[in-house]
Amino acid sequence: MMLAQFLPEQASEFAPQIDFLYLLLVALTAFFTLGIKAVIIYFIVKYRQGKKADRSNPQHHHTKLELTWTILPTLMLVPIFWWNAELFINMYEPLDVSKARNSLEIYVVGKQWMWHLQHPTGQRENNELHIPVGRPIKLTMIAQDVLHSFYVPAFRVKKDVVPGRYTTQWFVPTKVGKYHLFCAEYCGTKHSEMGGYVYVMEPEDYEKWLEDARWGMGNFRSAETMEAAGKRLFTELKCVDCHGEKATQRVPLDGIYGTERLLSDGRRVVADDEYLRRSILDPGAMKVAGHEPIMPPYAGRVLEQEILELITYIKSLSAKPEPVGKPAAEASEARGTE
Amino acid sequence: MSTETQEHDPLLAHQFEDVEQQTDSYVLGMWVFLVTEVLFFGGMILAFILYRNMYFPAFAEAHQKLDWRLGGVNTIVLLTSSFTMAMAVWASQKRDYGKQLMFLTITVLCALAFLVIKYFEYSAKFEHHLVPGTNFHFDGQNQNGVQLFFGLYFALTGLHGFHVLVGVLVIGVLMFRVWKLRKQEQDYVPTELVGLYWHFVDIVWIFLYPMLYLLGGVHI
Amino acid sequence: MHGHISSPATFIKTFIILLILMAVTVLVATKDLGWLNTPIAMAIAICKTAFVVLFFMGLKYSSRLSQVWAGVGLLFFIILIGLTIPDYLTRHDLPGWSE
Amino acid sequence: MSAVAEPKTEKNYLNVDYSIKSWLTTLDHKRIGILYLVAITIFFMVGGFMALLIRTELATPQGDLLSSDQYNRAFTMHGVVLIFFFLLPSTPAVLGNFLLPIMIGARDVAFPKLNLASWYAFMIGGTLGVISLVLGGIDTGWTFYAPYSSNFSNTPVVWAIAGAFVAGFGNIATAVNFIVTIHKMRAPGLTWFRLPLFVWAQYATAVIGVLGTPVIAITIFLVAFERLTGMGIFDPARGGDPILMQHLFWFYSHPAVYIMILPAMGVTSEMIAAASQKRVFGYEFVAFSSLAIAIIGFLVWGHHLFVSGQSVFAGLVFSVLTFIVAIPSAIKTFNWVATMYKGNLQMNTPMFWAVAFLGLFLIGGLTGLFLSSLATDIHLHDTYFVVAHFHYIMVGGAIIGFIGGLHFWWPKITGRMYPESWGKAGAIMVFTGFSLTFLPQFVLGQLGMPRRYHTYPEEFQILHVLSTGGAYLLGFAMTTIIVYLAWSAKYGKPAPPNPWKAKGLEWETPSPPPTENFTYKVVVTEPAYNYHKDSGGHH
Repeated sequence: MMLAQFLPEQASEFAPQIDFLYLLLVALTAFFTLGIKAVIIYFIVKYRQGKKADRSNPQHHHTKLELTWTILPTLMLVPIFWWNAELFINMYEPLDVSKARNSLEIYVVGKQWMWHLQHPTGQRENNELHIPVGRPIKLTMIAQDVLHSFYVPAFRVKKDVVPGRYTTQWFVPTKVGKYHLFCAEYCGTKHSEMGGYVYVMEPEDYEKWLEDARWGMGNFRSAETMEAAGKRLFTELKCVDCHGEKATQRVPLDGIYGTERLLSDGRRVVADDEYLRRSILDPGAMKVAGHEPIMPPYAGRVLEQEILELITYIKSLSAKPEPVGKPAAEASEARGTE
Repeated sequence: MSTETQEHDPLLAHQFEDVEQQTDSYVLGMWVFLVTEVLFFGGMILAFILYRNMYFPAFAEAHQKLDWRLGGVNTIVLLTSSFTMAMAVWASQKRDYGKQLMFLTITVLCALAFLVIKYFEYSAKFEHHLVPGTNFHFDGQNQNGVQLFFGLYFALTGLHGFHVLVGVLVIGVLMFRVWKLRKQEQDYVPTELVGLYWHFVDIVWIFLYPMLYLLGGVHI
Repeated sequence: MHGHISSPATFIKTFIILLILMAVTVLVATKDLGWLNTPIAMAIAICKTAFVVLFFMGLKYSSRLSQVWAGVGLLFFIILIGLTIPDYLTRHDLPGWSE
Repeated sequence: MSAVAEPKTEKNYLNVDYSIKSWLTTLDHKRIGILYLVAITIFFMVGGFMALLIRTELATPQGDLLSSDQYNRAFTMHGVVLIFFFLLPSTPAVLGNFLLPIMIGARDVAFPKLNLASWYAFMIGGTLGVISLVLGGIDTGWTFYAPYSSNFSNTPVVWAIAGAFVAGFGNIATAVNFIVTIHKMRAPGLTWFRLPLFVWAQYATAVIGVLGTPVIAITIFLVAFERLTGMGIFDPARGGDPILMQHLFWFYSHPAVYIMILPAMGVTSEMIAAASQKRVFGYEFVAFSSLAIAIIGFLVWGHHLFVSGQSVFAGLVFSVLTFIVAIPSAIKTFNWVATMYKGNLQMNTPMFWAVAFLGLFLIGGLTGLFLSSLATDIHLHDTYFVVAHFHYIMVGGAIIGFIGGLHFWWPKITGRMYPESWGKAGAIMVFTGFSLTFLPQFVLGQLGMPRRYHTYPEEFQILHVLSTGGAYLLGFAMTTIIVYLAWSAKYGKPAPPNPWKAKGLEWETPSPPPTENFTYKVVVTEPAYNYHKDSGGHH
């Protein structure tokens, strides 16, 4: 019970693991702090000026002792580093791919001073996030203006939300409830008001919420999935003129997601969300070898959430046909030898 | 006080015991100062390396907007000034103040020539709207990268140019001093220190020239 | 040690070498050597710097202390670059997600 | 003035000339140290006032005292003023300037004019900082993170940056001066391993100053440049990378923490040796750990970027390196404690401060492990845990070390003793007030309270109220100390040359020292802290 007051609620798979490490470090800190302070007080009492004490043969150095208190703490730090590293990697680049595959992907746009969140099925929320319990959640996040940081203490997760670049984080909520959502990176006047709540729900409640949210927000676009919205934008922004199926001299986007692309400057880049985003905004910087540099930069012409919708659509073009790995690799191979 | 019991050398400042200690201190101080300068430029060079990698096509395109011939002339000018500066230090050590003044004059003239050429380069960039900011204009796909290149170009060459300007002033003061004291025996250390600084300014340009003018390839 | 006076001949030789290197770096830049252009240009710049530092600045004859400090400057510049660049090289490396 | 008969004939650095002009044009390192002391005390009071404003606001969850903009400016100016204009110059520029030449038996630093120029650079920088304050204060946080600082903030950011930039060159000049002084100006016989540990710490500090400061100078220069011209070096909207700004910023600003703490560690070594009447245990280990901290300290900056979007691989590398830098601090701590073993402990005021330093620095250092650990850092990053951690280092370590050193050398600096019982009471009050302010903040951080928040959820209020109460006690204690020290500089009991029976060259010259520091030629024939062989001194 005492402990509970010093720890926030544990509502994700990470929480108990991080708390274990935290408490281990607390124990270590307490041991050294109290131990050394006890020794200091003991010395002060024993060797205080005027007190009778054995002060013969005072030593000034002792190499073995020095080595002991150098090497022992070093050794102690090795397992601590190890446990931490494992957790850290799992949080940002999960080694367990199966979990990552089956995750629910939520898109986060941070702006002064609110969080804008979108579910793949199209539902949008501001400063509130509804998620089902027990399912891995992947957040793909970007900021529209300055740095922000998406922080949910009960999940023990935090990652900066950076303008110009996607950052991701991943967690599995384990406990139904309502938890604080904070912005942890200073972002200006209303930094402390940039937050809200995360609601972890039973899966069936979540399904019900999705249904309500779809029709209940009074926003017809909520009825659209992200993919559909992306497809609509694809036409509205004239992407179809060159990338659409009917385009003359078509540059197809089918199947490119996740493949390696050879750029005109000789670099190889995996076509991930980040790559697609940059290709839309600043095509010159991401020019693929063998293509004419005719695509106009879209920087300043699309909103961050629209880019996310476009990316979802482009991804869907890759999800349909055959197993992704093989032909894609061959395709990039072919481009490489061009 | 112990200093007064020693014979008082007019070239020796009160805090030092002897001229050797004084000379060593000044030279070491200058080297340590130059280390800070290395890191001062180093921060920007790091930014240049990273952005060049991120926006390689844009940087290659932007390189072409610079005139490698003007940059080359400036390199030769600065190398020459570095050489005459080294000679000035030599003359100073030989206590040949006439030669020293001559070499310093050439050095200053080279420095001024460098600044004049730089001025022409800058004004061409202003004319072509290649100065980052609201007036920046560049046709083509790579606006962001090109603007970054010119941002770094102006920051790097601007700071370097500032160092050249400071060099001109310092050498000017040194020349005045040497001329004023030409009848007396002088300490060569001030000249050596100015020389170290000036060679450092030259080294910065030795890196800036290929980085900014050449790495996109040049066409004769 | 200090007090060493280099002869003008050394300076003239150094100056000529620097001019030659300058010509070489321009010549190399006219040829497209692919990825080799950058390392060659930088290697030449480092050579030129070495000549300026060792002879014009007389580091070759300076005290050990000045030599150490010059080395420290170089070392920390390398640390600055060497620990920042790996971050950029590994930024897009997101194995779990890119599948 | 006291009526106690002081030999009027004895000239010292204080009574050679009383005119203001003689102070403002002085080349005497001791007087320059005093100039710094006066200047940074003023900045300390400004920054401390900001701290009390912040804490008062945070006593309630609502933002009722300050508006959110005012609050943001208050905490930014608190950080900018205290870091750039108080902590960075504190121990090096005040105690270092005053003591370093005396401790190595020199008449002055190597470049006295440069030394005075450093002070003027500092004052110009400080003035620019004050101008930014008068213009309304800036709201970027002391870290100046782009793109907020470069493109979004509507406050006079460029003034504050110019201030930090110019003051930075003052720091560089001081550092160059100290490095050359330590290398070249040591008295005959004073080999490196006979140097007091305070000098080693100053050397390590100066190395950091020389290598790091130019990088932050160029970084904030680029931020200002971007603000003024609209070019986008760190602005993602124009293709720049804001994380590069953080890399460059922390390349200096992490080692800068060691600029603050290393000299305080040096002070602690001196105080513990003198109070224990013993040679510092493991002298070589303590000396080398200063250098190790200075050098390894440059390899760890990325731990500020674990959650900022830096790559996972870089995070792993920086975490390992950060764990390594913890070791030399641990070595120092163990050696200080071992120094007390079989000592003859005088429990005087400096020792009170040294013990306070040890107690708080231990916690500060060990809580650093929570933040260098990758996983726990994710949760604690940018929360009050971090705020508490670095205040333990900067206040519990650096400022307490500085104030302790000020007491220890006060007799030497002013020629007068401070009131002993007030000194002890001051140490106890600072320790209590500080702990009350910042211990609750560790808990707040672990509970998830983010930093730089103007308003907060109600469940955090109890801990915030405790913290605010502690801050008032701390403020009262600091005020008391400033008052009694200032009082004693004029009315205190005259001090003997060596009130602590300490070893070290500074204790062999009169208090206050004469302008030339020594009236005889200094030759050193014995190791540092030679408490056990009663040799005839240094004549």
